[in-house]
Amino acid sequence: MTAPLIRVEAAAFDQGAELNRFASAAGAAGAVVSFSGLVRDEGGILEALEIEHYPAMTALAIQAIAEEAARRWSLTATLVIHRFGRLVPGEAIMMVATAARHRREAFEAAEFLMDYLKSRAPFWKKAFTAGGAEWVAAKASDEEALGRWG
Amino acid sequence: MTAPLIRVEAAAFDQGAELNRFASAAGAAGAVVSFSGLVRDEGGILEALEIEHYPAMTALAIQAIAEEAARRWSLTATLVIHRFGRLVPGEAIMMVATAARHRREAFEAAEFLMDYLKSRAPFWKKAFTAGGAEWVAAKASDEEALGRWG
Amino acid sequence: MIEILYFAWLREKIGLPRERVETGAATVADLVQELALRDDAYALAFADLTSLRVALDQELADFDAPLAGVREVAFFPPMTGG
Amino acid sequence: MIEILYFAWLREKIGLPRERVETGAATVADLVQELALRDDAYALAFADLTSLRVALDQELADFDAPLAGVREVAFFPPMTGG
Repeated sequence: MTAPLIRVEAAAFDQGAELNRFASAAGAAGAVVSFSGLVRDEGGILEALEIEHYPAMTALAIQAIAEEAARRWSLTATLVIHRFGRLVPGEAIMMVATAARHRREAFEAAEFLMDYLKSRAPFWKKAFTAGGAEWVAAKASDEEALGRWG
Repeated sequence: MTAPLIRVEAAAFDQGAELNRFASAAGAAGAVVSFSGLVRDEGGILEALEIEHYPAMTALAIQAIAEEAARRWSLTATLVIHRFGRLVPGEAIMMVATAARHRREAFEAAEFLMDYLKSRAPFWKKAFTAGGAEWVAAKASDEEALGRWG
Repeated sequence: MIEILYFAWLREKIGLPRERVETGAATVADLVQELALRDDAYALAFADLTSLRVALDQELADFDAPLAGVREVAFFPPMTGG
Repeated sequence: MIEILYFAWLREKIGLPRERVETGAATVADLVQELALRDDAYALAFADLTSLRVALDQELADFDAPLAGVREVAFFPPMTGG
């Protein structure tokens, strides 16, 4: 497969344009899966989400996760984009895309990437509402999701 | 959830533009999954793929599959686009997208939709190569994939 | 009168996409037997029912399903969507 | 000299994003103990290790990992990426 494309950036990105670029470069793949995580408005109370990260570690950690995915599944291409900084409801926080010959591989690899990005990539979210600001707590279900991958 | 968006059409579509439109309408969802199936060039030998369908049945069958997905998972939106007619390598044959609050639901529903579209929606593919034309045989693995959903 | 539709290689083997037939067949299997007796093309096309699927009025059905009240029967190979 | 980094609420509780410390601590746990003794802010921040994670030179590690040769230690809450 081609080397995983990994971008950690503050700027907004156009998920549709990214998907088109990714799919057109995916070559022999018949199956392309994408996941995008959006900022929810939480019933209108959320004003913004601020994402902090550990710059020296972030890309390395994502690279290691993507390489593990490439060992487990036959992927022809992998993309991970993750933003940091201040985001507002509706904006895309991050996106992964996988391409493979078979849909099951593309789906599983994308889920694997998401499960590890959730709990093993050094990002932290702070939610800002009219009532104040609060760090988003990690969910037990996210930690448990990793159990699926042995 | 909003009613599933289902389109069965001959014209090419822009999967990136569809993903952007879908995500911006997905509302309270935090998780958007898309799958696109592309025409593989099969090592350069494939000239075109011709997709036949059963017009009176196709949209009904897809509708039933999408409704079953909506019963099984909490989706805020569902999209299925499937082309028919003549396609060349690299073109998108079809696309599904799902939106949900939680990524696991969006992923599972998209896989469910794909597994059923593969074997239960009335499409047939004919592959054209320099050597002639051949109907694509259904794969046992696609039929077996349905077993996962009980 | 029942409208019968054929798709994919079944359509090619039989040589037509659809036809209307007058039949007293009680089930899909009975109808298949009737059609298979017509000539070699039909006999060949319907030789192996495990490689065929059927829809009654646009809904997938089994070969032992009754035909009473059915207006459109479609025969085709296993589907290859997606 | 070791560079110590703090992130998210840990950074806020301690009041700084990073600092350099001279330490003879053999393991991460020893270093935590040293830091917790400094003052109430540190003591509070490190009160519950199950709510903290540590990375040594940008790789996730356990609290009993040795510090020999390590140049950068980062402490932070469980990650919430994606």
